[in-house]
Order: sequence, then C-alpha cells, then structure tokens
Amino acid sequence: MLATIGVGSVDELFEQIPAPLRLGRPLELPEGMSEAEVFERLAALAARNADAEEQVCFVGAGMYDHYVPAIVDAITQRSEFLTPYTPYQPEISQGGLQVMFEFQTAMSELTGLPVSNAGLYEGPSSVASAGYLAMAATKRRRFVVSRGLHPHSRETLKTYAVGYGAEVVEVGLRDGETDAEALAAAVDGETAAVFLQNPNFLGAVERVEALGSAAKQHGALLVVAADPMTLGILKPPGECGADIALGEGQPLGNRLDFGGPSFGFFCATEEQIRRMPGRIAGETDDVDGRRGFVLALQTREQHIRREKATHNICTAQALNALAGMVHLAWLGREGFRELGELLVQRTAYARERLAAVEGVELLHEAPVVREFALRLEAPVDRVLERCAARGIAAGYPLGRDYPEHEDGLLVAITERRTKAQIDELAEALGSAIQAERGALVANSATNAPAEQGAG
Amino acid sequence: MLATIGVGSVDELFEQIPAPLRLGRPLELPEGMSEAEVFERLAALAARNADAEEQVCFVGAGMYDHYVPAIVDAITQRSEFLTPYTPYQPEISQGGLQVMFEFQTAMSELTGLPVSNAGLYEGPSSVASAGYLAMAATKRRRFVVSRGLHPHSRETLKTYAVGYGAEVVEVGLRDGETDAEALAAAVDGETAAVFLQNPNFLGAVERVEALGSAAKQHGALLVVAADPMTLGILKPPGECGADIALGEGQPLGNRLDFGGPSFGFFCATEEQIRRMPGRIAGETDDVDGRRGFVLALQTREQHIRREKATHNICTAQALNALAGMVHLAWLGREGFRELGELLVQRTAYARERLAAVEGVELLHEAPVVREFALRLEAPVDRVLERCAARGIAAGYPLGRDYPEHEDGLLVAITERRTKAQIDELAEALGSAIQAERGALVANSATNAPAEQGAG
Amino acid sequence: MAAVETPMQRERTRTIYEKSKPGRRAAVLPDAEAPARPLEELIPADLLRAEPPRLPEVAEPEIVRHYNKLSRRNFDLDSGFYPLGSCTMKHNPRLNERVAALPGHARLHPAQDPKRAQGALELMWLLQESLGEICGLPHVSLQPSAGSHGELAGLLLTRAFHADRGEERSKVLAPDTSHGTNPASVTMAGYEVVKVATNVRGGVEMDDLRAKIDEDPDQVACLMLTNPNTLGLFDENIAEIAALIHAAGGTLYYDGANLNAVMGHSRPGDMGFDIVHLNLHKSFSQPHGGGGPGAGPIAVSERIEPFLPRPQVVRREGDNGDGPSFDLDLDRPKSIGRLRGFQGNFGVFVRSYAYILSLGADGLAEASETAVLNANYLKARLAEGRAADRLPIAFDRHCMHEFVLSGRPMKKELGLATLDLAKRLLDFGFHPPTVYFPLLVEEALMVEPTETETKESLDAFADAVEAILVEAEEDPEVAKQAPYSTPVRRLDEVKATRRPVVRQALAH
Amino acid sequence: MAAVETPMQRERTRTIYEKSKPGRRAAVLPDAEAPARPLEELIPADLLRAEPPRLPEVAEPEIVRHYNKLSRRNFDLDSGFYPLGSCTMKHNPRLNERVAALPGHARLHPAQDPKRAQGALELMWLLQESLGEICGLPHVSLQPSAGSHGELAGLLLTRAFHADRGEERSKVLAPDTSHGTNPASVTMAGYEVVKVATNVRGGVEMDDLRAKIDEDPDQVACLMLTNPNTLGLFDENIAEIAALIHAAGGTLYYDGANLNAVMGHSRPGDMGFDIVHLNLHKSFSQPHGGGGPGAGPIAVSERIEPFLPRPQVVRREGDNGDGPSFDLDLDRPKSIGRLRGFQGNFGVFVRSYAYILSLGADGLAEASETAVLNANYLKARLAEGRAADRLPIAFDRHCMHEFVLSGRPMKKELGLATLDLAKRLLDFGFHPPTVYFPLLVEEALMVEPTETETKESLDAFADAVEAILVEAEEDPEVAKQAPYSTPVRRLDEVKATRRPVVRQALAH
Ligand SMILES: Cc1ncc(COP(=O)(O)O)c(C=O)c1O
Ligand SMILES: Cc1ncc(COP(=O)(O)O)c(C=O)c1O
Repeated sequence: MLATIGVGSVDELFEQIPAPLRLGRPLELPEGMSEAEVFERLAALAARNADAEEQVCFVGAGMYDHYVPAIVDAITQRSEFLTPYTPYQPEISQGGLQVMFEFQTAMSELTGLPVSNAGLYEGPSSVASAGYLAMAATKRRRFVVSRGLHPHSRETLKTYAVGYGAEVVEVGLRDGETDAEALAAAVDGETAAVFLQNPNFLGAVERVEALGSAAKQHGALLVVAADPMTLGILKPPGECGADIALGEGQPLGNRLDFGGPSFGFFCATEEQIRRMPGRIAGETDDVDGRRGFVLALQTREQHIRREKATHNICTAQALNALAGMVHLAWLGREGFRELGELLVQRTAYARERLAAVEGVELLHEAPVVREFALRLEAPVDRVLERCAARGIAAGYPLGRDYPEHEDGLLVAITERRTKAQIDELAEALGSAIQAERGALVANSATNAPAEQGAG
Repeated sequence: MLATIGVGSVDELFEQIPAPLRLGRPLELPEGMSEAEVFERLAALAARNADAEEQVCFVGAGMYDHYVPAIVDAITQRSEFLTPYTPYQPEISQGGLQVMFEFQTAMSELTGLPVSNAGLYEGPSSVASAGYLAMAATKRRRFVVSRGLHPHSRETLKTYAVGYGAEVVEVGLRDGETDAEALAAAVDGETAAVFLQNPNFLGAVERVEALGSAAKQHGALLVVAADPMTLGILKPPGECGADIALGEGQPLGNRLDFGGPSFGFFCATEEQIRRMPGRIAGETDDVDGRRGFVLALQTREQHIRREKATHNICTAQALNALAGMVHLAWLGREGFRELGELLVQRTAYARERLAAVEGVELLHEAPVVREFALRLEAPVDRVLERCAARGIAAGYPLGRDYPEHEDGLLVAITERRTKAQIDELAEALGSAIQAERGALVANSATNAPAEQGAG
Repeated sequence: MAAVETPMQRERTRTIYEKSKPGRRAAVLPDAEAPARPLEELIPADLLRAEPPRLPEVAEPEIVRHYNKLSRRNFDLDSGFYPLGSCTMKHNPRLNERVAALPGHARLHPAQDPKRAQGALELMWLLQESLGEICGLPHVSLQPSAGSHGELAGLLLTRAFHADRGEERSKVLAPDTSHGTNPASVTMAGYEVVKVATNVRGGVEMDDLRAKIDEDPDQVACLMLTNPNTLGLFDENIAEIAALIHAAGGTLYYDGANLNAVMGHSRPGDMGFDIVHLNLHKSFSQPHGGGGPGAGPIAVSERIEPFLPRPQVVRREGDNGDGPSFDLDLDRPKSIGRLRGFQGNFGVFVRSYAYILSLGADGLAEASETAVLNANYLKARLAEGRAADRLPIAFDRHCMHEFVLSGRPMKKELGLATLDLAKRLLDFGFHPPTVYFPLLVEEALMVEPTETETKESLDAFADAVEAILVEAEEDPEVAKQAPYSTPVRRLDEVKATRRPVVRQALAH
Repeated sequence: MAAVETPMQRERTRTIYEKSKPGRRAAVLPDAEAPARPLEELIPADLLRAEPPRLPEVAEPEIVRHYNKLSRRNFDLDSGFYPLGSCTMKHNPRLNERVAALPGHARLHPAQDPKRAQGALELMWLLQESLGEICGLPHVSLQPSAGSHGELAGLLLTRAFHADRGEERSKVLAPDTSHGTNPASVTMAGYEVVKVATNVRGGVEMDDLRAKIDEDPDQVACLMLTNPNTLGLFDENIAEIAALIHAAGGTLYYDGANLNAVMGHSRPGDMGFDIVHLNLHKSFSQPHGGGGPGAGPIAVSERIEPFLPRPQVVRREGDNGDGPSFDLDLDRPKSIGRLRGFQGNFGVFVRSYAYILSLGADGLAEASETAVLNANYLKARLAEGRAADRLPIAFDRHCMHEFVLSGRPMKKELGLATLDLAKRLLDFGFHPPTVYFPLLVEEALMVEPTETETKESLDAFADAVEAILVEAEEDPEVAKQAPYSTPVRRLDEVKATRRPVVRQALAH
C-alpha cells in the first residue's frame, strides 16, 4: 500500500504535522487488553453499583424502572439498526426512515399534537430547545417556568438562556400544584413561553388547561413537559392548549443506564413545523411511484442552513427512539392504557399504605399517576441509608432540589414494583423512622449495614 | 373464520376426539404470567445457582468455562439463524447451508480427517453413534474401550449397545495413560472398534498412534474422542490413524448452560462417508451455474431411507455448531494455536503450583494440555466444601466415576483462569486440607460457610 | 421470467476461507502469565501438531459482515409464513432467549455440586412436573436431546421393560404414515419394523393391526403412533388400539411431535400410551436454530418408570423444617443408563419452562385451539379455490393442527409436481409446506399453520396457491422453472450426492 | 436497466399501523394487585383522556416480522464499506454492547446515591482521565450528548470565561470549511459567525484571519477549528493561529470530529486549543444507531475549568487509609450549569471506555496510523484511474484520515453530478461518501475509509468508481437514473418538504 501511495513509511504521512506538535511518546494509558480481560474489568466495575436488581427501586424523578420487553433488545441490537449513520441516503435507509415516521405518528397520538420530530437528546435539553423555538416564534425573550418543572429542565433552560439571551422567571407551587395566581401574575406581553410539567416533579397532575390560559391571553406559547407513560390516561397536552409538548422518553423502551442514552420527544402545532428542532421523516414516493420515506424539511437544519438553522442538532438518539416505538407497539393501544391504569391503581395503594406509616405524611393531596411526595418526621438521608441497608432504594430526596422540602421524599411506582415490595417499603420506612427518632440506638446501627448496601 | 370452516364453534373441531379422551378440565398448571413476572421468576431461580461468575470455576470434565466472544451471541441471535428449520429448501437456506459447509471444513482441519458432518447432539451420544457406524462397517459387535474415555461416553455407549446388540469391553489406565498391553490383549478379530480419548479423562495426552496399532492389526476401526481446544497443538487424530474422530463441541463458542445445548462433532475417513450419521452439506450449483450448497448424501437419512437409514437423527444442534464456527473464525489460525499454547503454559504452572501444596500430589505424571489430576490427603468432598465456601469450585471429584480414585481431584484451566486465581486455589486447597486433617476444629467451621456457597 | 439477476444473485457467494488473508485475526488473547517454555518440554514432540489447522484468518469486522450477509441468505420464521407440516413453526418469544442467557443459567457448570445448582434442578423438576401433567403420565426424563433421541430412549425402555419380565421381543409396529425417525429409531434399537396400514378415515387399519399382532403376539414389543397422526387426524380407535397392544404385552409409544394439536384437550396418558416423547422445539417454542438445538423429553407410566435414564432429577422433602431440596439421582439399578452427557439440553429447558409459565394452563389449551382453528380455516380457504380439484385434501374431514393435500391431480392435469408448487411459493415469499410426506399420499403437501399466524397470512397463502394454479393453467413452465427471486435458483442435488464436495479445498 | 423489480421493490411497504387489527396485542401485564377503583375517583374526570391513543394493535410475531423486515431495508456498517466522510464509520465491537448491557450498568438509576454507584462514577472518572490524556487537556466533562451539544457547551464556556473577566464579546470565527453544526451552534449561543477563508494548501488563510481579527479584536470571542479540517488536511499554521487568537483574547475551540486522524500522534491541547469536543460515536466506536445515540464530551484547559457544566465527576482521596471514592460535584459556583438531565449518556461512556481499554495506548495510535494509511491508499488508487481527471483531489497533498474530491470535471465532461455517482454506487453495494460538503469544494465528494477496512474493500471501491466512470463515458443516463437495485429508487425530497406528510393519518 505504501508503494501505491509513494511513501516509504506511514510516518511520512504524519510529517504534515509540524514536528513540535507531534506527541513523540506513547499516550499514558494502559496497554491494550484481550476481550475477556476487558469484560472482567468492566464487570468488576458494574458489580460496584447497586442497580435495580440489587436494590428494589422506588426512585423516579424522571427516569423509571419499567420492564423493557425482550423484543426491544432483539430488534435494536440488529446490525441494520445499530450501526448505520443518520439516513442521508434514503434509498438504502428506508428501514430507519420508516421507523422515524412510525415514531412521529405515535408521539403525535400520545401528545395530541400534529407534528412530531424523530427525537432529541433527552428531556431537559428538549425543554431548552423549546425555549429557543419560542423565542424565534414570538420574538420575545422571557420564559415563565413552574417550579413543578423538573429541576434539571429548569437548570438546563437557564444554561441555554444565558447563551441565546433570555430571562427565566420561576413560579412556585401551592399544595403540590403550580400556583395559578402567581403564574397569571408573572406572564406578560414580553413572555415568549410558559413552561409546565404534567404530572409535575412532585407527581401532581396539573390543571394544564386552566394554567395555560394565562399564556394564551398574552400570546405566549404553552410548553408542556409530560411523562409519556401517563399519556394513556391523562388528557393529551394538545387538547389542553399546549403549543409544544415534549419530554423524557426513557420510560418508553429505554433502560435506566445511569441516566442515558434515552431520547427526548418534541411535538408541536402545525404553525411551528418549520421551526422544529431535530430530524423529521416525511412520506413521499420514488421515481416509479413506490412509497418511501425521506428526511423532510431539511431546510431547517444545520447541514443546509448553517448559522440560519433553527437548531444545531445533528446526531440525536435514533436508536433509543426505535426502542420507544417497539415498546409502544408491544404495549399496543389497549395495553398502553391498561399500563397507565395499573400505575394509577398501584400508586394509589402505595400512597395510602405509606401515608398510614407512623412518622410519614403526604406532602400534598393533589391527584397523582405514578409518583407521589411524602414528608418524613426524620432526616431523609438517614432514613434512606437504613432502607438501602435493607436492599431498598426508597425514593428521591426532595431536599436535593427543593430547600423548602428538606423533609420530602419522592416515591415512584412502576409495574415492576409489586404489592409485596410496597408493603416491605412501608415496613422499612416505619422502622427506619422509629429508629432515627430513638436517637443513640440508631447511630451505631446505621453505618455498618449502610456499607453493605454500597457493595 | 368459523363460518368459512362451516362449524359453529372451535369445540366442534375437537369432537373428533372421543369424549372419554377429552380432558374436560383445565391442566393443573399455574395461570399465565406477564413477561415481567416470568422474567423475575426465572431470575430468582437462576440466582440460586453458583455459576462461574459467583465461583471461580476450575471444573472441567468435558465442559469448560472459556470466554465466548461477543460476536458469537450477536450472530447466533439473529432471527435468520435462530428461527429457521433444518434447510430442506436450499434456495432459501443458503446461509445455514454455507455455515454447515464452513463448519465441516473447519472440523476436518482440526481432526485431520476428510469427512465431517454438520454436527450431532453432543459428545457422549456421538461416541455411541460411532459404535453404530463401526458395527455397520465391520459387521462385528465388540467394542474395546479405554477407561480414559469420558465416563459419560462409556455409559452412553453401553446404553446404545444394549439396543443394537454389541458388547463393550473396558481397558484400564496405568500411570494415567491407557494400558497399552491390556489394550492389545483385549482387541481381537471380533472387535468392531477401539475407543480412545485424547487427552483422556484424567487429562493425560495419550500415545494414540501406538495404542491404535492394535486396532489396525485386527481390522477394527480406531475411534478417537478429542477435546477440540487441544487440536491446535496436538497431532490430529487423522494423522494418528483414527478412522473416526469426534467429541464434545462445547469448548468452541458454546456456554456451559449446565450441560447443554452444545454440539458433537464427527469426522471420518472417505470410506465411511456413506455411513455417516447426521446432516452433511455439500457444494453444488444452481440451474444458472451459480455456486450453492445443499444437504448432500441424504440417502443415508431417516426421511429418505427410514428403517434402512444409517442413523435416526433429524433435529441436531445446528445453531451450536454455528457458534463453534464463529468462535473458530474469531480465533483464526494463529489465535487458535496460541490459545492451545496458552492453555499448556498456564496448566503447567498450575500443575506445579498445586503439586507443591502440602497434602497434594500428582495423580499421574503424564503430559497434559489443560486439565490434570491430583491426589488429596484429605476427603475430597470436604475439601471441595471448604473451597466452595471461599468462592472457588476447585475441580471435579474423580471418586464420582472412578472408585479407584476416591482421593482424586481433576482440575481444569481455561484462558479465563488467571495466575492470581490459580494461586488463590493453591492457598485454598492447602488450608482446606490442613483444616480437614486438624479434625475437630474443622467440623464446626465447614457447614456455615458451605450454606453461603449455595446461595 | 426474471432475466435480470437480483442483487443477491449477482454477488457470488464466497466462503470465510476465501476471505482469509495470512496474518489477519480477530482474537486478542490474554498472555499466559507463566514462564513460556517450549512446548516440546511439556509434551513429547511426536504427539504435537506440525502445522496449525488452516482456520480462516479474518479480522472481526469482516467476520461480522460475512455471517450477517449469510444470515440474509436464509428465510426464517421472523421473515414470514412457514407452514412446514409436522415441524410446528410457531413464534419464538425473545423473552426465552433473555432468561436462558442469565449467567446463573448460561455459566453454570454441569458438574456443579447439586447443592449449588438448586435453582437449575428445581427448574428441571418443575418442567418435569408440568410436562407430566400435560401428557397425563406421572414420570418424566428430560435427558433426550431431540425427538428421535426420545424415540430411541422409548424403545430402549421397552426392551428393558420386557427383559425385566424375562421376555425378549423383536417387532415394533408402526403405521405407514409414521415419520422417518420412527423406523430409523426402531432399527437402531435392534428391533424390526412392521408396517401397519392406514384406513379410509386416515387412521390405523384395525384389521391389519390385528393381523400383524396375531402373526406372533409374543414378538410384539411396541406400537409407535402419532396422534393426531401425520395426516393431522385424530385416530378415534386409539382406545381399542391400546387395548390390543397391551393385551399382546407390548408397550404403546406416542410420538409427541404433534402435541401442539391437543395441549390441555387430550392427554396421551389418558389414551393409554406408556411412553411419550415431546419436542420442546416444536410445541414448547424452542427456536429451531436451522436444525437444532432441541430437546425430546419422555414421559412414562408407572410400569416404565424404573427403567428411566440416569441421572433423574428428584425432589427431596426437607428434614427438620427446612424446605425441599433437589438432587440428581444416580442410584437407579434398573435404569437403561445414560443417553448423553450430563443432564440434557438445559438451555432448552429454561426456554420451554418460560414458555409454559407465560401461557399457563389456559394459554396452552388456547394455543392448541387456535392451531386447530387456523389449520381448518386454511384448509377451507384452499377448498374454496382451484385447490379443491387440483390439490384435494387427502382425507376429507376436519383436521387437527395440520392437514395433507395431494398434488396428484395437479400433476396429471397441469404437469405441475408438488415440488414445482413448493418452489414457486418461494417467489411469493412463503416457506412451502412439507412435501412428499407422509409417503402414503401421492405428491403430498403437508400444511401446518400454527397458532401464532394471523388470518391475513393464512389468506395471503391461500391466495398465492390460487395464483400459482391460475398461472399454471396458462403456462406451467413458469412454476417448473421456479424459483426466480431467491439468492440461488434450483440446485443440483444429485451432483452433490454423486460427487460429494463436503469441505473447502484449502491452499497450504 | 433493470426493468424487472427486485423482490424487495415488489413488496410495497406498509407501516405498523396498517398492520393493526382491533383487539390484537403483544403485551400481557401483571395485575394491579390493588383494589381497582374507577379512575375518576382518583383523578378528576376533566383531566383524563377520553380515547386511548391509537397505537398499533399487533401481536408479537408480527411486530418482530415488521421490524426485522424494515431492518433489511437499511444498509449498515456490517453490510459493507461505508466511507462517509467526517462520520468515521469504523467497526463497532460487539463486546461494547455486552458490557453496556450488564445489569450493574443498564439498570442503575441515575439518581442512585453516589455511595452506591461507585463503579459507574469511577468508570466515568477513568474515561475523563483517558480523554484528557488523549486531548492533552487536563479537565473533562462527559455531559454533552453529541458533538453539536459539545460545541454549544464550548461556546457557553467561552461566554462565561469572558464574562468572568468582565468582557462581552460577540464574534466567533470559523473557516468556510467548517461543519454545519459549528455556525448553527454559534447562533444558538448568541454569537455572530465570521467566516474565515481557506488558503491554497487547504488551511486557514492567515491574512484573512488577521484581517478578521483586526477588524475588532475585542469582539473576537472564539475561533472554531477542525484539525485535520474537513478537507482531511492538517493545518500547519495552527501554532501561529493559536497565538493570534489568544493575543486577541479569544478562546480556541477544537471540533474533535476528526480526532480519528491523530490519536496518540498529536494533541489539541498541545496545539494550543482551550476547548475540545470529542464524538464518542466516531473516534471511540459507539455505534451510530441510525442517528444516535452518541456523546460529545469536552476537554478544557485550566483557565476554562471553573466554568465546566455541573455536576462534575470527582475523585476524593480516601481518608484514614481506605481507598479513594468518587462523587458528583454540584458545588461549582462558576459553572455554566447543566446541559441536560443527570450525568450524560452513560451507556455510551461504557462502550467507549471498553474500546479504549481494548486498544490501549498503542492500539489507539495504530488505529490513527491505519486510518491515515487507508485514506492515502484509496486516494492514490483513485488517482491511478479515470478519477484522476474526472474526480480530481481538491487539494493535492497527502491527506490525513479522509480526503475530498471534486466532481466538477465529471459534471462538465460527462454530465454526471456527484449525486449521480453517489446513487450509482448504491447499485454496487457501497455506501457513498459524504457529498456536497465541504461547501467550498464544487461537487464535493468526501471519503473517509477508516482503519477497520481491508485493502480489498478499498480496492473494490476504487474499481467501482472506475467502472461507473467508464460506464458514464458510454452512457451517462445509466448513472443519472440510478439506483436500480435498492428497496426504493430516487425519492421525491422536494415534495416531502413542500407538502410535508410527517405522520400517518389514523382511522378512528
Ligand atoms: C412426526 C415427527 N416425529 C419425530 C420427529 C423427530 O423429531 P426430532 O427432529 O426432534 O428428532 C419429527 C420432527 O422432525 C416429526 O415431525
Ligand atoms: C466535523 C464535524 N463537526 C461536528 C459534527 C457534529 O457532531 P454530532 O453529529 O455528534 O452533533 C460532525 C458530525 O456530524 C462533524 O462531522
């Protein structure tokens, strides 16, 4: 090969790099390893994580321990889906393009909005993208955001806003729900968009339609972040006046993966179609009249419009969106609704069961679907330690993000959490709280088992 | 659909079953379960097995804890290989048929024999099939079998022999190797075949050529059972005068699976080609002259010849043979030899290291490749208990099959067994033996940890 | 027809050996971590191999491409309708692959101390219990590796059973409709096959059966039967048949390949059978893998139990309060012994047990109902069209899970052999039915849709058959030259057997 | 050409919704195990959905068939050569999929207490360290989800960096060869793009750069560069460029999409860059998944570190003798904040770390060597044939890992546009190179073979290009109408944008 090129060595080819910029030493990294050794090494690291097999997982906060059906892996692991690039050559990418089209259809159905893209990175950055769209659509630079919106979404929106230059105003919660009056007061003629989440971060089902009216009045867009698993039973954002509905797609066919990769979904009204971020597949036909699919509306995109693009996204999360689509097809129309109902019923049981525990009370009484907030009469972190030692991840400590709820615990339910496990959680919470109250005794007891939990 | 059939109900269709023979009650089985529940149920059962991840595995005895490269799963799990039936329609089965052809080529290479089939059930039943072939080929009904042949193979051969009416004579071992004189004495003009295993069950590399001469003299077939992983370095059976070379294929690309499914390989001389058991793929071409593959020599098979077939096999283990082929391709010519050498080097280290342990001595001094036999100066089962409690499956207790070796332990090495693990085994064996000798103290100590091991 | 080659036809296939280049490889191995001594020091030189075997030398990317490409040259159950009679090509749930791959199953050594394989042994025991209940027979051995292995086991059990009573019998009766493995197994087990005729209803011809028995009752070792039989028909005389065989002192063997028709509806044990084999790769959803793996467990009656293969999985009640435990019982003096190594195809047991758990009692019964419904619907749909005359049903009654057509008129009237129809079906994207079996039906076409097919696939198949018959009325040559769209077209099978090329010639 | 349709073309595609039948389903769900109360009791009726969403109603076998069938309508990296410039379509080791799927990774909740996610945090820390060493920059954040996300992060870091010194700058310089995401990110970050020209050697035109800086040095926030750039050429003036930008007070941003050319050979940090993004889905073997997922970690210099996104994975030395521990550091007052939820695309980190462990220091350097060798070899092979005149190399020097050809002569002389060549390549079984990028090269064709391709595939590709040029000399129409053998032929993209149909119309 060197002869064909006309050089004596590969080094010659690297001579275009100025000598002082050549590293001239090996990287300070370990030597290469055999496949078996790499496997053992990573298995050893994985063994030091307390995953949902090792600890019964009642943690949610945006990502949930749902059961991912086996066909999702079987299909997403096929080379033909796993290894191609973004479908720039539609003639040889019909599989991926049709999946996008089917996915867009499903997300439009779920959200009740006519336009969906093929997916974005994940939830919070999708919220920030909605802000960018709203600015372009309204030529305004002010966002009014409910504190019921996921803390990560709020922070990400702020990070982006610093860049594209917008102001973010937060509106608090009352009894678990977004404070309607405060919201109405905050929205004005300069407001580009109002951001809500439903169910909100505390699990409460919001009165989206009512809350949204403030946005409508002032010509601001209504952006609703939704948990897709609740859209089988909750009124779709599109029917509540949302201009944009988006969210974290993980509950649909994606594993927890310590937070990613998953996907974000993003749906909007027809008016916004040419301002949408991300890839969009469209139906068309070929020269012989055969039905086919292509990337539509590419005139929005960076590879065509460069600095004038409506967004900078290129590589997104296509494979994760496929997983979501397969999961939805597996559940099917009836199954999807049933799963929603199952979550409501089990969660209602869990909420009552836990509220009845001594030292535990509800943080709010608002209706919920699959997650709810409690108030504990003992330090939350200590209680979590004790539960962890018993092999239970009891929930998400609200103090992490809500100073006003230092005593708050957010508990999530999936179809994997059995009644028996819920009862066990109640038992564990109860005794942990008792122990914590009973001072001294506690201290000695905790640490030891706590370590164990870490293994 | 019922209307088209012209019945009022499905029950009508079952009326052809005489009423008294209809069950008329539900089966006494649990109700159906959701996928998530079935998964949890089976995961709970699996958790009660001490697999090679939970216990460092030095057990061999025919099946070995090799590392199966990830591409083996990726390829064997493709629907196109996983779900079709035996390739009766060659035009739409070229993938599977070509794999068989490639597999046959590889096994011929390994064994040094020109004809290979596409695989049989597994090792021991392949031995029994060789007996059936030998009877047909020699019109004789007497088998001379080395006790170095896997105990399961010997027993399976006897089971089959009762059926097709043959006598099985065993020849003992001396210093770990087949007793050459006893073998020579046992073979006569009525002998259909002589059965050897190389390396034999005690791990010893046999002098196959020398031992086989007895068979040649009397016109008996020489059948050699081989561990395929040793054929990168050991002289192939075909070059040692074997008429048939066969064995357990598990070490090639197949997981342990508590004993199956794996595959058996079966190679022979040209003379035997029309007496071979199992499927054989052959190269040919289609009507346009395109190269293709078909099931060849079907005139041997049950679906054509029925009672005159050379064997009764129909469904075999095609997918497992594919796994074997992919593993061999992954190793490649050099890698396969290197792996053999690696096994020899590590095993030599382990053998010396363990023989140096107080209370341990070599059961035989014969050359070995990847497995060797020890003699322990303490009850083997008790010693194994203690090692198990430390998370080590120390080996296979020879007493199970060789009353003459009640104190024998068979230790196997794979590329997954590191030097560190071998040293740990030495340490564990040593202290276990000391403890067992030190009477009393021992008894109390064992049981508790033993339970743990079972978890 | 298609003068132009399809893309797949155009690319001539090459083997992995033909893609090999010296020095290439995929594997990286750990180093020995031990003093590297010359091999000859450890193993006598004359026992060593001179040259490494000429395995392919290919890097990982090309290996993956090669086998992925080959996979696309296969038609599979997940590609379309696969009505291969007698093979029960039903959907293979992916859940089963997932649970089989759990390390607790996949990396469990078969020689592990039973104390530390309690989960695996309990699973096997639970599967034994389930299969016993499904068959209506109390004792089960999971050991046989496939159906034909189960048949051999059954015949060896029969021999042991008779030997135990001091008898030796030489004949095994089997209907002329029986599957090829039955007579082949009979021969392997050292018996002689006696064919029994089939009556006009497609069942056993009773007079012939009596005659064959009466010839020499003491020599009748066994009758092997499939019920429903390979015509897809349930033999109504089964009770009487059982009585006759038992009166003669023989055993009654049930070839369970067709169990998919009667799960939860009728049980071989209740029909009077002594020994049953099941094909877990048929009725219990183990993927066929292009020719295995499978498993052929056997269920037997009390009188056969003592002879079951060794080892047997047993449940032991826990003493002093602790729960039951499971073990491998090797101490079985009357056992016929082992049929293979270790405990059987455990990975298959995991899949089939997961399948049984998933469906449950009702699900299994419903599966058989749908299988029978689908078969009868497709049979009726075909009878609505040209198939009625060209491809008449061999025995015109309701069928169970499959049915057999005869291509005789089609051949006579259109010059189209069953084989031609089968090959033409390939162009329509279907796997053809089983052809030329059972033997007693001329130009036989054996159709088994299974319960996991939709009405749409059944209709599409019926339409395709109709279309082919119409086409043939105009020009039979089209089908006779078929297929056209497959990766390769009709292959020369005679050549492959006359001058067999069974391996690649490799350069040194 | 091909009048007859290929089998795949013949079967018109249907969506999963068109295969839906009311009442069908795959899922069986556990029962609620709780008193079933009417929903309205728990959630106000006016907040409930009237009708369940019209998701497809299909049973599992048909779902598997549907998506398997769709998969076969994709060309993928495991099907053949995929020289898509700038995308680094290198082999994706399956080991990485296996380790990413371990329950300890796959089922780890992102909000798990760091104390109980030590393995995951250590893996992230180790990956940060490795990437830092590869980039020659001390600090790494893994948070960005892809390259463009990393670019945005880098620009926000630049803004924060300047703000921290009380500056506000408005301009970001970028060469006209830059990738589309660069200018798009600049706009999103609230900056204005200033284009810098390219010189005759394919590098930055220094005079133009100076001019653009001098216009208003205080407004120069950043220069975004790819090196080697999108022409596959290493900019020899990089040191001077860095000096100029730094002198003006701007930051230097490295678009790491082309890192595959220089791993272990040259480091952005040593070139003077302040901020680098890497595409783990390019240089570090994360499969592209048909458009993601990927990850775009950023490596930065000391002066940028304080502004890195939150949270940051940190290593804490263990006190009193116990080993180090790992944690998520949220207390970063100067941080630009979060760019997304939780910790980033962890599953991608696992794959890329496994890749780095597999190759090691030498392996990575060798990978880049082979990538550069392959590119130069293919470039030379093409130059031996008609491509020399019809498809001349845009800048005739040794390239790094990729090179750009211009189809201008081909278009003028044969009337064949680069697009036609690309489409015709599909019939030859190749994925075409990137076309019409970079913009400054007319009829551009951007070829990146990567290190995991064999000489045979490179030769086959060169031969195909030659064959197409020969064919075009006889009859350019053949290529202009291409492709012929793909599942569909050229599609009407204009229609899809003019009258977009972006979802299935569903019946009620
Ligand atoms: C009726 C019948 N009996 C026996 C067998 C043999 O079963 P196996 O292929 O598992 O050996 C089959 C399957 O081919 C069959 O259809
Ligand atoms: C040169 C260059 N820069 C940036 C990007 C954007 O990376 P990503 O697709 O990960 O956002 C790409 C990939 O498309 C690229 O080729």
